[in-house]
Amino acid sequence: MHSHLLTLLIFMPILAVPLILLLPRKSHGAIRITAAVFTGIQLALAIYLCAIFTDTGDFQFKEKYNWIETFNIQYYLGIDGISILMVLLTPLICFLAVFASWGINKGVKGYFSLMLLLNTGMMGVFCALDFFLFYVFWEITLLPMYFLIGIWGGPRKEYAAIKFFLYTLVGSVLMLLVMLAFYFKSDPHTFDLTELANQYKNFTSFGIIAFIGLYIAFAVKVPAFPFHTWLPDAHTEAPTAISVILAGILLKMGVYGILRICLPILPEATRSLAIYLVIIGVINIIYGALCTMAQKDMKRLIAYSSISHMGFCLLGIGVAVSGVAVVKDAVIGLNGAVLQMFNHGCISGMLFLLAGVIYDRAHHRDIDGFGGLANRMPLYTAMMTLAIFASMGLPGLSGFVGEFLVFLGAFKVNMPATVIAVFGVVLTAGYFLWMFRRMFLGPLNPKYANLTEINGREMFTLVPLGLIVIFVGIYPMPVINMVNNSLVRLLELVAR
Amino acid sequence: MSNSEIIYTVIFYVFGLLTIGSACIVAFSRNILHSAFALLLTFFGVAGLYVFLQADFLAAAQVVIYVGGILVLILFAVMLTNKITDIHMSNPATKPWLAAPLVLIVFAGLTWLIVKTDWAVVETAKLISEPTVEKIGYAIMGKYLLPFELISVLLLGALLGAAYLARPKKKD
Amino acid sequence: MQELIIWIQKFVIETTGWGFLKTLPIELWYILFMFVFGGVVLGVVMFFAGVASYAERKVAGHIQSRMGPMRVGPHGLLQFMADGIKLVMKEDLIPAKADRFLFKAAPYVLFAGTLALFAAIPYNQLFGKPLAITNLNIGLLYVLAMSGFVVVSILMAGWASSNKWSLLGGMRSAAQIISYEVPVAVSFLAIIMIAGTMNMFDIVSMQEGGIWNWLIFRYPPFTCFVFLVYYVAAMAEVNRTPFDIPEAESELVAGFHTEYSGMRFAFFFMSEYANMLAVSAIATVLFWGGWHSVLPFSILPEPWVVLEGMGWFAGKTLFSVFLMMWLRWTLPRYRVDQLMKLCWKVLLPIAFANVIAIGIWIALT
Amino acid sequence: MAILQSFPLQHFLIIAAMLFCLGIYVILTRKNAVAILMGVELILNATNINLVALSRYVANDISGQVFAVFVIILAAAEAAVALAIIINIYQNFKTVDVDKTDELKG
Amino acid sequence: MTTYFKNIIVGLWTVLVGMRVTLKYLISKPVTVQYPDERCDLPERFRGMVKGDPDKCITCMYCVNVCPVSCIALDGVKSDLPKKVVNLEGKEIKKLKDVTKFDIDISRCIQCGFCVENCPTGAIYLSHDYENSTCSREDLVYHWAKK
Amino acid sequence: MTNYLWLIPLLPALGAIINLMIGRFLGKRTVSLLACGGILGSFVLSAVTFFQLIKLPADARVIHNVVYQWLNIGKLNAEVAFLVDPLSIIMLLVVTGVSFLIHVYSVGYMADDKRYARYFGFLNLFVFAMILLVAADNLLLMFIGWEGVGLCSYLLIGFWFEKKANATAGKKAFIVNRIGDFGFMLGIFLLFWSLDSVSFQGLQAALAAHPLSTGLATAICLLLFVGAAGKSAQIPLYVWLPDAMAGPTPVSALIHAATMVTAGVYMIARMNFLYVLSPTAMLVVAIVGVATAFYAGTIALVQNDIKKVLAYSTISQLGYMFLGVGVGAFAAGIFHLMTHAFFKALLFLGSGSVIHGTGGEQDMRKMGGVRKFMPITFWTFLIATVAIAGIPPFAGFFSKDEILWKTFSSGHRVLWAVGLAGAVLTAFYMSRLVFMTFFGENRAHHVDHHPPDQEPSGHDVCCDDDSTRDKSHHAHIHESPKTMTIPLMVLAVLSIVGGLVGIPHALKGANHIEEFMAPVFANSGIIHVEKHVSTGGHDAAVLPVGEHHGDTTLELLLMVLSVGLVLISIYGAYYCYIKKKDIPGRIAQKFSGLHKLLLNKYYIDEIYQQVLIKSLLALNNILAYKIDLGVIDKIVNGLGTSTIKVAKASGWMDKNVVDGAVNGTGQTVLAFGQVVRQPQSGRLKDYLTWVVAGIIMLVGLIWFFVLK
Repeated sequence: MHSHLLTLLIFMPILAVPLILLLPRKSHGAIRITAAVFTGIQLALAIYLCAIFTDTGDFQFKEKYNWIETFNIQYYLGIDGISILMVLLTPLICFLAVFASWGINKGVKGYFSLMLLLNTGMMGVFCALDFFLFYVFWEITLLPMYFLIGIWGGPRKEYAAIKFFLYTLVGSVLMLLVMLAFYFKSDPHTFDLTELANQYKNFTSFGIIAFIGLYIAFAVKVPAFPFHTWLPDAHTEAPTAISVILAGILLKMGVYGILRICLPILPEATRSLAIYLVIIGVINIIYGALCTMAQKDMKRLIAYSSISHMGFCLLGIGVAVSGVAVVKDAVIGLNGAVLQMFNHGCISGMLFLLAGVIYDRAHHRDIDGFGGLANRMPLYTAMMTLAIFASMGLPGLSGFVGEFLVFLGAFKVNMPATVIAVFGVVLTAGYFLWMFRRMFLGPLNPKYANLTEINGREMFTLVPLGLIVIFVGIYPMPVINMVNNSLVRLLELVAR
Repeated sequence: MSNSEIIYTVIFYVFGLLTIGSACIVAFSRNILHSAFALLLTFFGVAGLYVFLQADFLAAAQVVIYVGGILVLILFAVMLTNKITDIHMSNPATKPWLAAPLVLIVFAGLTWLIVKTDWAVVETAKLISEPTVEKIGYAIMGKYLLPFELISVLLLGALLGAAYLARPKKKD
Repeated sequence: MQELIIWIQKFVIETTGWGFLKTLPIELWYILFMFVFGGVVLGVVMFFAGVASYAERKVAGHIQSRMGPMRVGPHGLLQFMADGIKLVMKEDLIPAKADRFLFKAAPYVLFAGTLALFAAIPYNQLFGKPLAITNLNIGLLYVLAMSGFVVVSILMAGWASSNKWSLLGGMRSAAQIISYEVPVAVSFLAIIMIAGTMNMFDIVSMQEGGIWNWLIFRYPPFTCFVFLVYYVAAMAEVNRTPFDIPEAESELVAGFHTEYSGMRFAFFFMSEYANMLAVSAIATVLFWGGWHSVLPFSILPEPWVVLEGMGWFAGKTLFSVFLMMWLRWTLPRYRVDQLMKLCWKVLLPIAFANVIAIGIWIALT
Repeated sequence: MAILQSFPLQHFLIIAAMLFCLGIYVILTRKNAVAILMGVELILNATNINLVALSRYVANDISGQVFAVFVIILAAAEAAVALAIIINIYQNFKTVDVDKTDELKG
Repeated sequence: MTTYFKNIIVGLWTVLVGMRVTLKYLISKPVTVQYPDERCDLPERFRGMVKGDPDKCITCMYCVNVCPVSCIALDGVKSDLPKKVVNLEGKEIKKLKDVTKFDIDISRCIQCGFCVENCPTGAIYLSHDYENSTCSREDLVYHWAKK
Repeated sequence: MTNYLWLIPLLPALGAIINLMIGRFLGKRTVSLLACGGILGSFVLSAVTFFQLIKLPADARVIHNVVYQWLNIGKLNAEVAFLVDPLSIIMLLVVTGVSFLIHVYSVGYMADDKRYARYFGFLNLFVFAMILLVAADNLLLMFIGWEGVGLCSYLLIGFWFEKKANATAGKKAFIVNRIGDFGFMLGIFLLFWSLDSVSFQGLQAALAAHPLSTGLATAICLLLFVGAAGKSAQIPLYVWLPDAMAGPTPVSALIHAATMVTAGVYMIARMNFLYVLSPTAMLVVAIVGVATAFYAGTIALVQNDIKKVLAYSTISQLGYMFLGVGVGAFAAGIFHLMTHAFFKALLFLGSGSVIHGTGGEQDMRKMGGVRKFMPITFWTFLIATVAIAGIPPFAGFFSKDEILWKTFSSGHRVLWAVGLAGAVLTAFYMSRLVFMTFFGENRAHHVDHHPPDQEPSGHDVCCDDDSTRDKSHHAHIHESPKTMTIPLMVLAVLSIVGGLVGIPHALKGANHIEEFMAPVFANSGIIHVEKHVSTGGHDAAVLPVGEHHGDTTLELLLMVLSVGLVLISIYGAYYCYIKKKDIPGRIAQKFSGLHKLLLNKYYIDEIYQQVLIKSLLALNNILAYKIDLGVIDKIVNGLGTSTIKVAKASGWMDKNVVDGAVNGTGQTVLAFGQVVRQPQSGRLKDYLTWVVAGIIMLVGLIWFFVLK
């Protein structure tokens, strides 16, 4: 079983798709339960995987089969510390997303099928060790997302979906080009990521261009300034569960791609361009935070805050890479970045779930349209408080650990950038508290005097994330132990 | 020719004329509804001819199926495919100058053939007359079982096909 | 048949003493007989139609706690005469846009078709011979064929009226009759299986000797079901409530005969009652033992047993007619889809189930 | 039976031939698809007459009638399908004029 | 499937029930009467045609004023020899005027009975008369005043 | 022996968790028992620890308890560990003790609040965070507590969040604290990268190993001080504290008087070994402290809201503490911190009692004569006032005078003078407060008709909008219940005797507290001496404490001076507010500009609002709508449309040029086909005609050729 654990993990959700398609269109309950059961099994497998995973810095649970022999394309899976957190997070978020989609009544069959397909694609991206396979899974995520936003989205869903699609497609094309360049420059021709990393010298001639191409592909997903404008639209229009997946996992694919592909294969280019990563990360943080403050729509606000928070990941990577030669413990920043990926997945997931909860009840997300909800929905307010304080980086909650490590790592390498970035934390507190004040505190808007409290199902989606947030906040070592060695090794590769 | 033969002959020709005459109305009437109703008479005439051929079951079946089934279908089709309130449904003929000679040639050829052929008719004494229902039943269930089953399947298929074709189309 | 004609021929020649009549071919006698008998049947049917219309109104009135016709004659007994005179005297209107020929032809065709049904029905037996216009050995098939004939004439009337209500009524009627012909045919099939013949006289003959020999009680309960299916379908075929969709006055004014008036309307009217009578007669023949008594023996002595038979036949038939009237004033009208559903989803499966069950029973015994 | 002696086979055949020719004429001249179908029915009837007559006079057995029954059944099936097609054509073309339904035209 | 058979059985059963009901009515006595020949008894307070009695009328105009459809026309002249009229309480009151016009338009009357309630002498009353059809509309205006 | 140290923070944490999670379903009794019990447990444990510590030899008075490893990457090694030494044990005792009293007080004060359990949950959480802050072994853990108290402060200030002002005040407090934390975090980073450690002991060791350059030390210290200024409400980050009075009064007493705001002072005292390396930073601390003390005092002079006066008084007193630590008198600063915790808590609780008794009234102009109705409150309040004013032998006198003396003796004469002026101001405004509130006749009714002209808008903070209290707005003024008065009395006692632990040597006292804490600061002193020696010639800006045993005469003189000034000041207040009540009004009219300036707190809030917030929001809008939607999206959309245009152009080319050629060829063929296709009409009948004709011909041919 261990030898095929990853394959099982990846394809578990897609097993449910034919089952769901066979179910009668009207039996919504059965479809949802099927989806929940299969994602639940996947989650259980992922937890088991994490339990037996120990970070050695090397790839584990490897599966390697020839796929298209002519082009030396392999079905090559494996995980290390960089991916393990995402491999855990993806089924978790997807599992919770199934429950968050319980209210979907339009085209239930298609919705869940697409969601499960998306799940498979994302899992594949995090497990693939063959560039071609990676690319295939990468593209698999694109289409379901497009439809999920475009069909089940809000009023401007078409615009948002197309914007998302175009941005991502441009990135994909660039990635494809770089991938082919790697393939033809490698000797023997291969898509194997580990092999490509070994042959990094072959790519130095066009390293900068390749890095920029890959970077754009990944930056669109992150999303890094100035490729970020699709995100607020996509988030705003997407249904709750899709926003959760989008923020929780899809954005991480960009950062993951940089870590998995750019860093080991293009060490030299990465090193020379790391300073720009830092700059863009800082721009993301500050720019995103400032933009967030101007938002009036709750989901848009959270979306922009995601942009701001993903900036920490970029900053962490940038400083770790640029500091790899000079600073002894550059890995701290990288740890922070990876942890921030995981934390942001949980926290933004919570935030979007919470936004969905209020949207389900009030049917709008206009921040100024609410007021005094704390009185009416204390439990909901408590969860929201937890989420926003975690997002603000309150010590003792997970957000702090990631951000703190990023800053700590960054400070030595690039002090001005760090100072500006730390100021982002102040802004974060500003916009979240402002939003909190406007929505939850103050006199109760009489329009929402009969708003119902968050229900059991919604709590069920929130509590696991909340527990993770608290646990990682007060005891982050287990998580760090899972990733640290791999990151150290990654930096060794970068330092070559 | 005995008296009864005369009567039979008269009746026969009445039926023959009925058949041909109504068939002519079918062919030449400019009103398709008239054609359809004339077809009723044609079928009746043919049923009568069957009676003369001592095929009583066939005669009844002819009326049941042709009149009760096919003709009603045709009438329905006519009424469904025309503006039904228009009483004078024109049914114009095209190129009769082309069709008429052809048909006449065919008819001439056939007549010539019928007249010229030396039909190996069985002797009239041997022409037995008895109820045919039972015999047809045995023939269908015995000798012609396979064609019968095939035709059943065909009928079923046609039924389903027709129902499929005629079902109301879903509005997109 | 032949013997009956010969007997009549002999009787006529003997009583009149006109020997030359013998020279006429038997077929001519036959034709003459048919005309006479047909005339008798026509008269009876017309008379019956009148009486039935009166009876129907009386029954309706009493069921609704009213009196019904009371003015013309004692207890309104002559009402039907008055109606008939009125209808005959009434102006015969033809719509301007109507197809005149078909418009005129339709009631006659319909009436002819209905009347043709009576040709095959054996009313009684005379010296062991059937008293019928013709004793067809494909009698049941003939009955079916003739009821199909009715459809065409109804369509003719509906279309020729050049009135959309008439046309719709006609088309509904046609659809209904064609549909309900199927359960009727299948119930006939069950009878044919039991009797082994399509000859109606033979079928009646089988049922001699008491009520328990009637076909309705032959293979209980299947034959009862067969009867039920037949009876329901037959009611639908004659467009009687609860199956009077084609005439649904609240929707279609009066269906295919909306535009008719005067004598032509009278023909439609009569043909409905004639049809009722025919259907009832067929029910009597097929299920209720025809002219046979309830008891295994006849009450009246030999020559008068014919009268007794007539009485039984008429009684049973009229009871059936009364039953139809009774049902009419009991049940509301079906909707079109319910009607079709009843036919195809209820009657037909039951009829087939009956056929299969009876077939198995016959095979087993 | 006696009546068969009264008139020869050829009479039936001639009547059948006339019916047949009228049927062909209908098919060749009529524009209306339903009318064409009527012509087909005429032709089928003519065939049936031939079948029954020849089986009665020449073969003197029942097979001709059996086949006539088959033909009738076929006719019913054909009519049903054809009319369904015609109604479909009507729905698509708003006409049953076969000259106007010439999408196949090259 | 069970519901299918149940429906059939229930359908048959309900038909039988209905037939029993109709049969009961068929053999029971009809409730209608042959109207011109027999008539139903009218209830005591039946409101038929409004009639006037000019002898009792004291021309107080109450009825005219109270009539919601204005179907009463009343007029009187001072009488030469005043009469006495017994009112509803049994007292005598003077009748000072002679009624010259006492018209009631039955086609407009709605039989509300207000005039009757207000009449102090019972000069106007609701009869049991209901066969009011006439050949012309003018005939529906009843002139109760003596000419 | 050290095993139960972790229990001290855990007990309140448990109380908080239980009260927050299931408090709603528990009775009020259970909730209060849980909350108070937890704190009492902590206090008892702290006391036990204190005695353990006492037993140890003076040099080894350190108890260290590692719970688990929190972060460990590379050199970064942060543990969840607790460090108890004389400094932190005093803080612990003060925190747990005062907290316990305030908890008890809250039981009465919050008795009819609908969110009772939540209140105590937050309160317990706060105490937990505060203990974490105080007992932390490293900067990171301290930061957790640091932020934790900020969070609780936010939650508690906005506890009655239905009122928008309260919620806004909480938000303001948190954000201003965040700005401070911004500096604090940067300080931690700088410290970590400089010394490769975050734990205090590790830092001390590293410092001993290789000393920092003065510049770096100054930078670190100033950054840390930004954090301290934020938390302890010093210029320029003090703005949140007056607003924070929006919270329930016990909260103000606990958080904004006794515990949280002192965190900054504590932190600097804790980092004394670092601060002594940077005289500049020390000087900045001292200057900011004394400036704050004076500045806040001036504002407090004219405030009419009883809690606002106390708030500015708190800011002012905190300034004194910073002055103390800034001049190197760490022990004196902590001493003042302790006494201040007693009497300021008492003042706040007393004012809460008054507010409670008068039915939610906070405006002093509407009070008066409360003395008669609330004797216990009055007497305790009076004791606290005397203590804060600095009248011997009450607690405040010793601590404040210690600071002033240390300032004076370290050579900062100007700072001393300003500090003394601040002390005079303190005496004046506190007396004013007492006279206005407790003396004279009740002015509740006739002041009511005056328009609230002088109350600046936007800062009208009235904490009690609880309907039950609102109803009895002008009801009979009554004494508070026992649960409220008993803590008052306990605190009063402490305010009286609290100062006795630090009677200076000049008064023949032992100054136990300074002695007790000496080991903590001794270390810094040594380093400083070394540094001092090494740098040589440097002005004796900071001198090790405890070396000034001489100059007792001067010290006594200064004491007499300050006490005299304070007494004069009190009499002035008495004269103005009891004897000649028209004087304040006349003064206000005469210096109307200054009065208005003071009343509006120098317009600092407005300046912040206008300059910082407005411009920030404008920037946000520009970025979010102009740049994001206007520029980036425009570019993306423009790219899209231009692609379409290019596609259209190429489509046109295709259609007209390329297709033209192709079509030309095609049309030729087509024309030919047109001719050929004529027989193929597509009409069924035509075909049938051809078929019939063909058959006829075929039959004819067959007949002709075959049969013939």
